[in-house]
Amino acid sequence: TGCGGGAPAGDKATAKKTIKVATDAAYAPFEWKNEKGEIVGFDIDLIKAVGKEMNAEIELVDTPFDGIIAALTNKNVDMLISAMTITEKRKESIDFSKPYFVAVQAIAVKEGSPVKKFEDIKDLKVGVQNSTTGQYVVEKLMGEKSPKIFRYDTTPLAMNMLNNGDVDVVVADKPVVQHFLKNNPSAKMTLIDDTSFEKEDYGIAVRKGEGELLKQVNDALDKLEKNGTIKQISEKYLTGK
Amino acid sequence: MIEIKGLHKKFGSLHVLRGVDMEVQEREVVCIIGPSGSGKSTLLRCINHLEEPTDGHITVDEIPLTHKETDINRVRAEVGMVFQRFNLFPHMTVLQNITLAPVQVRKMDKEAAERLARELLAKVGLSEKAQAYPEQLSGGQQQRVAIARALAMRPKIMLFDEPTSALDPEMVGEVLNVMKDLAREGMTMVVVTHEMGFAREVGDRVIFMDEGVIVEEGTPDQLFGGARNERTRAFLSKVL
Amino acid sequence: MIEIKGLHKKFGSLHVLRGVDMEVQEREVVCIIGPSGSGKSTLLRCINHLEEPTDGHITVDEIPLTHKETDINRVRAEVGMVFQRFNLFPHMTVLQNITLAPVQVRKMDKEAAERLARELLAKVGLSEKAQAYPEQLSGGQQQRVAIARALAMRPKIMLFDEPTSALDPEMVGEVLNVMKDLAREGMTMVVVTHEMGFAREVGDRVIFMDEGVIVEEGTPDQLFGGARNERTRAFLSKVL
Amino acid sequence: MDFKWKIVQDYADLFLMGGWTTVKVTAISVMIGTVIGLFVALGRLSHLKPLRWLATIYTDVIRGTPLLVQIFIVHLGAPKLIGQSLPAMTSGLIALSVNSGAYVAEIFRAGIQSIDKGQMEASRSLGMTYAQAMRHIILPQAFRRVIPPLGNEFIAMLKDSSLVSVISLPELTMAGRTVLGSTARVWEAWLPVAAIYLTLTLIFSRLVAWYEEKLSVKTHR
Amino acid sequence: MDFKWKIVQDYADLFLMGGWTTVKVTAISVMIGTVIGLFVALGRLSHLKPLRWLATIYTDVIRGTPLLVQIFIVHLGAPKLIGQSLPAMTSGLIALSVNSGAYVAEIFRAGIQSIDKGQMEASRSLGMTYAQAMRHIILPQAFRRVIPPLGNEFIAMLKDSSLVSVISLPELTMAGRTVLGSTARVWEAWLPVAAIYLTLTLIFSRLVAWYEEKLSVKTHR
Ligand SMILES: Nc1ncnc2c1ncn2[C@@H]1O[C@H](COP(=O)(O)OP(=O)(O)OP(=O)(O)O)[C@@H](O)[C@H]1O
Ligand SMILES: Nc1ncnc2c1ncn2[C@@H]1O[C@H](COP(=O)(O)OP(=O)(O)OP(=O)(O)O)[C@@H](O)[C@H]1O
Ligand SMILES: [Mg+2]
Ligand SMILES: [Mg+2]
Repeated sequence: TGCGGGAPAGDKATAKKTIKVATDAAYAPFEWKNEKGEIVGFDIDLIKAVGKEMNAEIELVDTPFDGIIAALTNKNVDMLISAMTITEKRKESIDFSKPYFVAVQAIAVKEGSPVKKFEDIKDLKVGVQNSTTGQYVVEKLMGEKSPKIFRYDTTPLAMNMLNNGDVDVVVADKPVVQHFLKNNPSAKMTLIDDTSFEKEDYGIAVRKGEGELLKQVNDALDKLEKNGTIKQISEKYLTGK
Repeated sequence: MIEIKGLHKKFGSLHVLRGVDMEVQEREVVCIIGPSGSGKSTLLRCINHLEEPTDGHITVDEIPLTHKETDINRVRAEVGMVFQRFNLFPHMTVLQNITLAPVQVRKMDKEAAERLARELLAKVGLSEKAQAYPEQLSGGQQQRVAIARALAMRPKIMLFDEPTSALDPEMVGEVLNVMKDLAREGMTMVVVTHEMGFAREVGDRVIFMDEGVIVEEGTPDQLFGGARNERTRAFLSKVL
Repeated sequence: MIEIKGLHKKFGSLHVLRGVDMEVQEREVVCIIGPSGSGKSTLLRCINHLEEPTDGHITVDEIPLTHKETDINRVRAEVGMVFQRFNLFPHMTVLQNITLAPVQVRKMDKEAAERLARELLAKVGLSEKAQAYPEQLSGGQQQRVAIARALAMRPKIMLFDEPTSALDPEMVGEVLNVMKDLAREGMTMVVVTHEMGFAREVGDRVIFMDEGVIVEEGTPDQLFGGARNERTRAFLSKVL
Repeated sequence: MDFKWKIVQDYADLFLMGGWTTVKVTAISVMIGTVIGLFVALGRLSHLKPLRWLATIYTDVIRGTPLLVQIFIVHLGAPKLIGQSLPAMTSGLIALSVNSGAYVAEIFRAGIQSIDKGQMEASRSLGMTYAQAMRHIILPQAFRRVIPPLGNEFIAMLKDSSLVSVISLPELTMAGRTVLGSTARVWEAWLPVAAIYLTLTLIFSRLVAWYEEKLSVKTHR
Repeated sequence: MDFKWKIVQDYADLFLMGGWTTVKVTAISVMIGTVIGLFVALGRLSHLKPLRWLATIYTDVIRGTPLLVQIFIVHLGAPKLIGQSLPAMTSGLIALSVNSGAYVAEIFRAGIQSIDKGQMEASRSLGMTYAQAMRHIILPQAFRRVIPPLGNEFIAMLKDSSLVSVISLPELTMAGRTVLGSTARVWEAWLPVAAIYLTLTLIFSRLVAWYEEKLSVKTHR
C-alpha cells in the first residue's frame, strides 16, 4: 500500500487493502482528538463509512493543514479528508470527490464588536488558519501581503488568539467556530453570518490521475447519501445536542 | 593596635586556629613564622575579617571587630593587606589600581588621589610605571605596586602574607627594601614570612606558630639564638 | 640496518633537518646527543615515519621507507619506539597494553601473545604488575612497560627518545639497566639521551647534532675524550 | 525538480523583512536577556538564601522546559494573570528574553566564578563593599570573558526565535510558513528561509571567532 | 485563578502518553544521532579532504538553521526527493536524528581531540593502522569523556523534540496543543506539560551529574 495507492478497478474480490488518509485533527467537529488521543469527528465517521463501502481499511494520518496537500502529492498518503473546501486553485494540484458537505465561512468576533458584515473587517486584525479558505477569502479582501492577516496552525489556536485579543476577528468555517463557542461558553464571542459568503463544498481529495479511486469514493458517497448515513453523521456532530 | 583573645577558627571540621592570644603595639613590627598549614594566613585574614572567627575577640585600633555593629569596611580601610599572589587588578593601570580605593572608599577627589598615588609610586621606586598594566610588570614590581595600593588608604596597620614567596629570587630584595623603609618610618606591621634575615633585621618580635597555636614568641635574638621549645628548634633547624 | 641519505624536514618555514646522512649497522648502539631543538626527535620520528621527510632517502632493514609503495605499517612493526612520555594506553591493563599490537598487527593468537608478554614483563622485572593499570605504576615502571610493549613486536631495531628524561632521578637507573640488557643481547638501538654515562658505557657510536645537521660523530671515547668541533666541545662542557 | 524562481522573487520582500525581524527580535531578546541574566547570576552568587533560591528556580525551570511551551504560556497565559492581552511581538519578546535570561545567567555565573578569588579579597581588604568590588573589579573582568559565550547565545537565539512563528509573529520562519500556505510549494518556501538563517549564523559565528582571536592576543583592557 | 483540575484529570492519559512518546522519540533520535555523529566526527578528522568538507558542510548547515525549519523541510520536502511517503513519526525522527547528529559530531570531535596525541603516535609506532588505533585506543578513551556531553544533548533533545508537534506528532507538546485546542484553557493545557518536561529534564540532569561524579572518582576502565 502507500504509494500508488489507487486500487485496480472492478477487482472487488481482493483482500482488504489499507488506504492512508490524511486529516488535520484540530478542527472539531469535523476532526479532532478526544481525551484518549483518538481522532474522531464528522469526517472520520464519514471516511470510515466510505472505507467500508470500498472494502478497505482506513488508516488516519494526522497532518498539519498547511502541509496537507503536499502530503498527498508527495504520496505520504492516498487521500485527504479534512473539511477541505473544493476550490479552483486546489483543483490545479489535486482532484476532489463530489461534495459531501456544504459549509459557509463565519466571522467570529468578541461580544460588542462593531463588525456587522465581511467588509467591516477590512481594517481590523484578522486571524485565519494557514492554508484554509478562510485565509483565501481574507487575502482576497485585504491583499495577500497585508500585515493584518495573522496565520495560525489551527482554527482553535486562532480562536484562542481572538479570545486573547491578538486579533479582532477570526474568519473560518462556520461549524468549527460554532463548535468552539459551544465548548467554551466562558469565551465572550459571537458569530456573525454574512450571506455574501459563497457556499463552500467540502470534498474528499485524491492525487491527480487516480480516476479509479475517485470513482469508488464517489460511488460510496452516493450510496451513503441515499441510505441516510451522511444525515445521521451530520445529526450526531452538528445539529445534535 | 591589635588585640586578639582566644581566637578559634574552624573550616567545617578542620580546626585551624585553636586559641590564639596576641597583641601588637603601635609602631611594632611582628613577624610570624611557622610550617605550612599552621594557620598563619588564617590568623592574618581574621585580623581584617576576610575570615569570620569561629570564637574569640579581635580588637583593631580599639574597634572590636567581632561586634555585630562594627562596620567592617571601615576597619578594613585602616588595615592594609599585601598578599602572596599580588592580586593587582589586571584591567586597570597601575595608577588606577592605586587610586580606586581612595576614591571609592575614602571619597577622596580624583586629583588628590592621583597625587597621592604618584607619591607612593615614587616611594616604591616605580614612578615611570604609572600608566603600565600589571601584566607588563615583573613580579617584584607588581608586589611593590600592591604595597603602594595598600598604603594609599593610609592604613594604620599593614599585614603582609608571605609577600616575597611568589617572587623569583632576584626580586625578593627590592620588595624587602620597601618593607624595611616602611618599618623604619614607624608603620605597625604584621608579617608572615619565610625570610629569616628580614625577621632578624626588622622584626621587634617573632612569633612561631604551629598547628593553630602560638608555640613561642620573643625577640629575634631570643628565638633565633636559642628557642626554648623543641618544635620551634626543629622548625628553625630546617629553615635557617 | 638503517641508511639515511640527504634527509631534510621542514615544518612550514621551519627547516628542522638540513641534510642528515647516517648509517646504523646491525647490533650497533648509536647514541644521539645535542641541544634542545636540534632535531634529534624529528630524526627519530622520520626513521619510523611518524614524520614524513621533506626530502632524502631512508632505508630500514633494506626496505626503502620513502617509496610510495612501501607498507609503512609493516616497517613500523619492525621498528620499536619508546617515547619520553611513556604513552601507555591508560584504559588497558599492562598485559593488554603489551598484547594488543601482536594480536592486532602480527595476528598472533591471544594465548601466545600473553605468554610472550609475561616473558617480557619478567625481563623488565615487572611480572607482578601484569593486571595493573598504568596509572597505578611509577614513572620508571611505566617506561619499562613501554619498552616491553615495543619488544613484544619483536622489532629488529629499537628507537629511544630521551626515555629517562621524564623520570624522577631515583627511577632512571632501573630503565637504563633494562636498556643495557637489551644492548648486551645484541639489539640494534638508536638512543636520543642526555645520560652521558649511558652513552659512554653502552654506545658503540655517539652522534652530536646541532641545528639540524650531524656536527660530529665517533666512539664515545673520541667524542667525550676530545671532540674536534668547537660546538661539540661547548655542548659537552655544559652537560658533562 | 521544478523550482519556481518566480515565487521566490515574488516573495523576496517577505523573506527579507522576515530576516530583518528575526535579527531585531534576536538582538532585543538577547539584550534584555543579558540584563536579566546579570541580575540572576548575581542572585545565584548572593549570600542571601532566598535570592539564591529564586534565581536557581528561575534558571532550572526555564532551562528545563521547551521554549515552545514557554511561548504558549507567556502569550496565552500571562494576560490572564495581568488582566491584559499582549501583542504577539510583545509576548514573543518576553518569552525569548526570559528564556535567554536563564542561559545568560549561567554564562555570567561561569564568567564571574572564573575570576580569581584573590581579586575579591584584595578589593575587600581595601575597604570596598561587596557591591563596589563587583562593580569595579569583578564584573569588568568577567564581562570580557563573557562576550564570546554571549555571542554564541545570540546565534542560538537567531534560530530559536523561529518558534515565535507559532503565534504568527512575522519573522523569517513565518515568512516561510506564509509562502507555503499561499503557494503550497515546499522548496520555494523553505530554501530561501534556510539560506538566510545560514547566512546570518555564519556571519555571527565569524564575528565571535574573530573577537575570541582578538581577545587571546590582547589580554588586558 | 480558576484552575479546573477536572480537565487535567480527563486528559491525564493524553499527557502521560505524550510524555512517554517524547522520551521514546528523544532516545531514538539521540541514538541514531550518536551513530551519525560518530561517523561525521571521524569524517571531520579524516585526512581525505572531500570527506572533511562534507562533514563540515553537514555540521555547519544543520547547526546554522533552526530545527523547526529542518522539520518542515524533511516532512514536506524530502519525500519529493526520494519519491516516497513518510509518516510524521518517521520524518520527525529523521529530522531530530539528523539535527542531533551534527551536535553529537562536535561532541565526538572534541572528545577525540582531547585524547593526547602521544596515544595515536604510540599506536602507529607499534604498526597499527589508523583505523586500528582509532578503534582500540582513541575511541574507547574518547567514549568515556563523551558520555556527559551526550547526556546533555539528550536533555536538550527532550526539549527540542517539542517542535515535532508542528507536524502533529503526538508527543508531549502536541498533547498540550490538543488540550488547548479543545478546551481553550491555557493553564490546564500547559502546566501539566511544563511539569512533565521539568521532571524529565531534572531526572536526566541528576543522572548526568551522578555519572560525572563517578567518572571523576574512578578514572581508569
Ligand atoms: N577557605 C578554607 N576552607 C577550608 N580549609 C581552609 C581554608 N583556608 C585554609 N584552610 C586550611 O586551613 C589550614 C591552615 O591554612 P593557612 O593557609 O592558614 O596555613 P599557613 O600557615 O598560611 O600555611 P602556608 O605557609 O602554606 O601558607 C590548612 O590546612 C588549609 O588547608
Ligand atoms: N610537528 C611540528 N610542527 C612544527 N614544528 C615542530 C614540530 N615538531 C618539532 N618542531 C620543531 O622542530 C624543531 C626540532 O624539534 P625536535 O623535537 O626534533 O628537537 P629535539 O632535538 O628533539 O629537542 P629536545 O631535546 O627539546 O627534544 C623545534 O624547533 C621544534 O619546535
Ligand atoms: Mg599562608
Ligand atoms: Mg626531542
